[in-house]
Amino acid sequence: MTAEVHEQARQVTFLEAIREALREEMTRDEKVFLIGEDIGSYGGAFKVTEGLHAEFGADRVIDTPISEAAIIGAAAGAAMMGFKPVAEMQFIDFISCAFDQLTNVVSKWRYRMGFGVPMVVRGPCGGGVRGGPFHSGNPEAFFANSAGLKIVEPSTAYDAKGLLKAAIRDPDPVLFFEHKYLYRLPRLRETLPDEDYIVPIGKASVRREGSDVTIITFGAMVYRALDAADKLAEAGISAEVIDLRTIVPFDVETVLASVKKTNRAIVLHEASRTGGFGGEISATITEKAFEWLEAPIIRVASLDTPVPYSPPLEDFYMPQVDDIVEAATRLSAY
Amino acid sequence: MTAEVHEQARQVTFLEAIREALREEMTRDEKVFLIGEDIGSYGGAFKVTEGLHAEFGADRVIDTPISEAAIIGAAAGAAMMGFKPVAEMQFIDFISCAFDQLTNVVSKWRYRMGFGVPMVVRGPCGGGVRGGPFHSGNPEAFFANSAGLKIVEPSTAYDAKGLLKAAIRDPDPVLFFEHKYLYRLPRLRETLPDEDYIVPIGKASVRREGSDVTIITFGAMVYRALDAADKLAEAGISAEVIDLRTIVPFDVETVLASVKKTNRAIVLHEASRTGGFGGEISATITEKAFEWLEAPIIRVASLDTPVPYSPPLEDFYMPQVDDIVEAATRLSAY
Amino acid sequence: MRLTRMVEEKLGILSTQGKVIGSLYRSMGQEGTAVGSAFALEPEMGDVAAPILRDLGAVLTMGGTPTEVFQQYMAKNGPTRGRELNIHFGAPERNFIGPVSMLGEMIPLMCGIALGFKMRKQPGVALCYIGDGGSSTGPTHEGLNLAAVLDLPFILIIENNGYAYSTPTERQSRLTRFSDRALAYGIPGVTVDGNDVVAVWEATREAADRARRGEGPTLIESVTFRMKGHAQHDNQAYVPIEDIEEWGAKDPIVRHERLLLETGMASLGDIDAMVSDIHAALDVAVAEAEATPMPEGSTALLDVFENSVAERKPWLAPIS
Amino acid sequence: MRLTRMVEEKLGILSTQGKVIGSLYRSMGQEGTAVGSAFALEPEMGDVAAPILRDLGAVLTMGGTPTEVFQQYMAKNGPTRGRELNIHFGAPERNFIGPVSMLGEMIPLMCGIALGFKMRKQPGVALCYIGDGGSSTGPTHEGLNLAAVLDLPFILIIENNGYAYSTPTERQSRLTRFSDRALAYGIPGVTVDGNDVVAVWEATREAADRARRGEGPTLIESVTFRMKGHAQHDNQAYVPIEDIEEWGAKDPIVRHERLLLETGMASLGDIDAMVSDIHAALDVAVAEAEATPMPEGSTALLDVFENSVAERKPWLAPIS
Ligand SMILES: Cc1ncc(C[n+]2csc(CCOP(=O)(O)OP(=O)(O)O)c2C)c(N)n1
Ligand SMILES: Cc1ncc(C[n+]2csc(CCOP(=O)(O)OP(=O)(O)O)c2C)c(N)n1
Ligand SMILES: [Mg+2]
Ligand SMILES: [Mg+2]
Repeated sequence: MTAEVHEQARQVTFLEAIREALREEMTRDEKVFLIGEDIGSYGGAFKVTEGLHAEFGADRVIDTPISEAAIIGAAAGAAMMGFKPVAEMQFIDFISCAFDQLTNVVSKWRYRMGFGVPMVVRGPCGGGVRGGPFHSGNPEAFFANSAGLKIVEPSTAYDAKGLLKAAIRDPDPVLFFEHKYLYRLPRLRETLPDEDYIVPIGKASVRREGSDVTIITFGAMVYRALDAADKLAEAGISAEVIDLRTIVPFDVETVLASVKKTNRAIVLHEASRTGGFGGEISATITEKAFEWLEAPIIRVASLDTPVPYSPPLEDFYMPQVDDIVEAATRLSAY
Repeated sequence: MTAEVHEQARQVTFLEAIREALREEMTRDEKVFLIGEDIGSYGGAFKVTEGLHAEFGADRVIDTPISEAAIIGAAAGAAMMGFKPVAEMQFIDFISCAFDQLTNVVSKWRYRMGFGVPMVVRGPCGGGVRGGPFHSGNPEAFFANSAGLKIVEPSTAYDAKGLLKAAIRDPDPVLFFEHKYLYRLPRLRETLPDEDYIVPIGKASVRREGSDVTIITFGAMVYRALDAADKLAEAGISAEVIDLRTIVPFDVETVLASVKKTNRAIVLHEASRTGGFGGEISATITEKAFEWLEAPIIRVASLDTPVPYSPPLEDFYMPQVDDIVEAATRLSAY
Repeated sequence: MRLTRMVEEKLGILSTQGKVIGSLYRSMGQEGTAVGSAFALEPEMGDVAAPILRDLGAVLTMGGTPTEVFQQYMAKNGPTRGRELNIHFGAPERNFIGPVSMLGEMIPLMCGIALGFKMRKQPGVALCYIGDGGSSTGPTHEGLNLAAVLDLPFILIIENNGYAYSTPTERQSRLTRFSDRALAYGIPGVTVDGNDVVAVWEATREAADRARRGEGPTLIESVTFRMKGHAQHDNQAYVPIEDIEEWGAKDPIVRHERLLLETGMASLGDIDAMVSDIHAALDVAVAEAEATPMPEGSTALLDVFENSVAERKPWLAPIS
Repeated sequence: MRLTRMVEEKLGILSTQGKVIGSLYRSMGQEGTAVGSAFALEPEMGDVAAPILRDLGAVLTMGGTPTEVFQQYMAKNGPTRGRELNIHFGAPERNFIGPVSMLGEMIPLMCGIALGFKMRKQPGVALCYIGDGGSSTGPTHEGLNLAAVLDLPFILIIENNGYAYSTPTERQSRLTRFSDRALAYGIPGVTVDGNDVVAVWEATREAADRARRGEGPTLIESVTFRMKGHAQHDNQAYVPIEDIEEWGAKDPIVRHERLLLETGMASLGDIDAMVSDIHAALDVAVAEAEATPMPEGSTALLDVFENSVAERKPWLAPIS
């Protein structure tokens, strides 16, 4: 095996990074267990948990009936017993079926009862894979108005691993959204540290520095933003790209620092625009950095429609690189 | 009976206005029917449907088991059969139990399938009545990111009646939130027209004109805003109060016209601030009226916590008149 | 049961005095279910109960105190620091946890508690309650099925008290025996006379033993009657007066005390002494609750997350 | 059934050719359930079916066309204008409606259809399908119970095909007979051999008659087997080979055609002719579907609400 091939071999995909986090946390702490549909010997619909059932046994990787509310409820109960449950939604869209359990039981529990419910709910989100209206969702805004839930969405393999570890170790419930488009994207393969690390919840990452306009985003849209920044650079516009990584609570400090530098902001996300989390970000910037704004904040997001299936429709629905370029160009000329 | 007493007698409360709308629509159109828990001969937890069972019979006022998802699902199915169902959530908080049915079935149906699901889901929302974490909710933001649902919340008896009628006649699903604090508030009693009328969905109302700052709000907060405007007037600050009435889609035109006049905006709502609908409003104003803004947009809203029960806590949790006065004063001095 | 009845009666007085904030829920006439079942648990084995709105008796049996109950109803700085109302409080160290309002949602959660016992290989049992009405909800089904499939040490008691708010049981379900629901999950189901506290105790005890033997969940239907309205504002005009009379004659407290007297396990004097002890204790408890301050408004900011403080008046934050 | 099988086989070929966008779900070996039950409906009476992922047979029986199915799978401007995938389409005028993915949610909705019949005093029946797996969901319970309490003309068929994705039925439920779920609702439940199309037809017909007589809902368990993986990417390595062989021998098509031959209702020649007719028809349908354009991207903006057009590129709107 040549050195290059070896290096190649040690590189992991986004998906493998998630699996590594699960495996390492399960090894580190016997209280960590997994629960969900088809996650056992089958390894899950996307094979995220592949091998973990063989390694840790059926007691630590629990297959359930098709019952999202029960999965999340049972995870919450187990958390109260001192366990660290990681519940999988086969597609994150099905989290809607457990909305009440999450927003009324889990999110409010510590506040009402004085003790926490440390648990993670994870699953594949996002579109671009022709999944249609029920397998392409980005539900962050559904949960953002229910205080008590943290919401995380990584965009790199390194972050996915480190954030998932942080989520599992967190004393409070964390929703962990994994953009399925990134799961095996070759561009995301990277070599991860051998040693244990976490990426702290609540900290954004500046993926690209720039001086003319700030693009605030997360998840798969980070790559659209980076690609747009490349294009913008050709046109002489220097875009800074902030990857929030944590959506709730988002890293206001990093966002404001950037906007105060560039004086222009685009908020970019894949969920529909109206009622999306972009409103929160935009409103916060206006509240806290109004003096520094030299142009309106533009939200670039998907259409206010369900996610359509057919490629021309889905492409039209979702923000494209050119949309971002257009918005940034417009802002810069403002 | 003196004329004055007679006039008094013809005045209706907010709650009675809602009942009148239901009765008149059921009389006008035999396809309109009611479905929910304890709404029949009992008349509902708040007695909104009192008398309707006796008047229209058990086929038109249908009591159900405790099954919010089934209530809303059945309403959707009946809507497809040409009926106009009005489903009651005993408290609007329980709408969370039907979140999936609303966001995945009802909201997406027309877009996916090409025909609509005209139905209304109504129920008492809001706090201030010491209802605690599960009987005080304002869930508008939960649904705002799912295209396909209209969301209405009236603040006067006239509007409640006219908007509910409009909602029942609407070709698409409408969530109709009734702030329970307003149900029997003496201040809201008014004489309604004898003739049939509707208040169109999507149109805000300027409740008070002003020139220094715009307060954009809806529901019971309208009265806090008006009371604050009184206080502000004493201090020489002229506040304009906009009652959105429809939250989704909100009346951008009216909001922008006001902000362009006052150049300052406060967005006020009773739900928690983070992830609340205020973000959407603020972001929209920034996007579309940036040039006119002379100060940051301030969101005045409840704490990012569940709704606590005990009076000192709930009062601290919710926006008070003085909070609004404080925010407006600060803005005016900006 | 006496204690439960008397606590609620005291609450009735406090409510008339305007000291109770919010609705008062009575479990009068059905105390046998909550008390009998909670008594069957073994706290030393870890057993956990999740009482809901008619289960004050279980709260008190597990070690919740009248003072706490009064504090809760009076919105004082009690067990939930004023954040929650009535018997929405729990004490994991005393083996009971508080409910959420959304009926049915505690069932999956208690499955998780049961799962915890199973994973830890501990003998504990999770006991959950639901009403005839609440049993119509989705999570009831999902939870029971999960408990069955995973063979969890779990007991669900359906308190069939004839009504769900104004809705009589026959408009809640076509069933005449809710224990038949067990047939849908392949688990044992029993129907028990809920006004016979001993019978409830026995059925629960058997179910707990079964669970401890690793044989999975049991569904118990406890047949009883709601003697008062849904809450205090509800005069239950919809309930036939004969039913109230009929069930009144089956009062679980009277019945059990008669048993005690007949079997010589207690004398009339004992009972009188108990009642006056309770009276005295409740007076103390009321005084304690009245002396408890209301919570400080600003504590509303605390502890959404571990050690968190929510942001207050962001409009006052310096814009810079 | 032949048609269903052959449509799916054609889709398999189209998929290999890269013309299918997304996953392909097969109902091979279980066509008897969807076809037999849908055939039992009376469209003239208004009956409505809600097929789900394994019910292509019901779609085709109700009058969905192979062309539509191919258009759907190829993401063409077909019945849902490219908005939805595979058999997520419906045609109310042809008495079937399309599903949502969230398993169980169609059950309350079909209760509403049934309620509509009842309110209109029409004889129609609502037929809904769910898998052994999907039957674990909350809305299944809420819907069935509502149908029972309101005496709705409603039929639920649980297609017990041994698996839910990779999960075998014994880890979905402790039941051996899913028709026992009916006992939880006080409604009739029957178990039928799902690979016997006539038996399915009969059971459905009886249930429909019962519903039309105003006797309320019926639960039918149709026992069958999923011969292919959950979707095309799933090689179902988790299914014992003997089971596949055993059930292969019970193929509903072979079985039914044997019956037709034995009873003289059809000759081998008839069957051959039918097969070649279908072949020809499917070639036409594929050609039609291939000739159908993809939807225009900008049509994505239309019809969230009646006659609505969503806002596009708000960042280009003039700021003034
Ligand atoms: C999901 C849900 N829907 C509605 C309610 C409102 N609600 C509170 S108690 C109640 C009646 C409960 O009846 P039952 O379960 O029979 O209990 P009981 O009051 O008879 O003890 C209702 C409808 C609720 N708490 N949760
Ligand atoms: C509420 C919900 N959870 C998860 C899924 C993902 N999912 C799609 S099909 C399937 C298996 C369904 O099994 P079953 O109901 O037995 O139907 P079958 O595929 O065997 O016909 C799963 C888990 C879903 N569609 N809906
Ligand atoms: Mg009851
Ligand atoms: Mg199956």
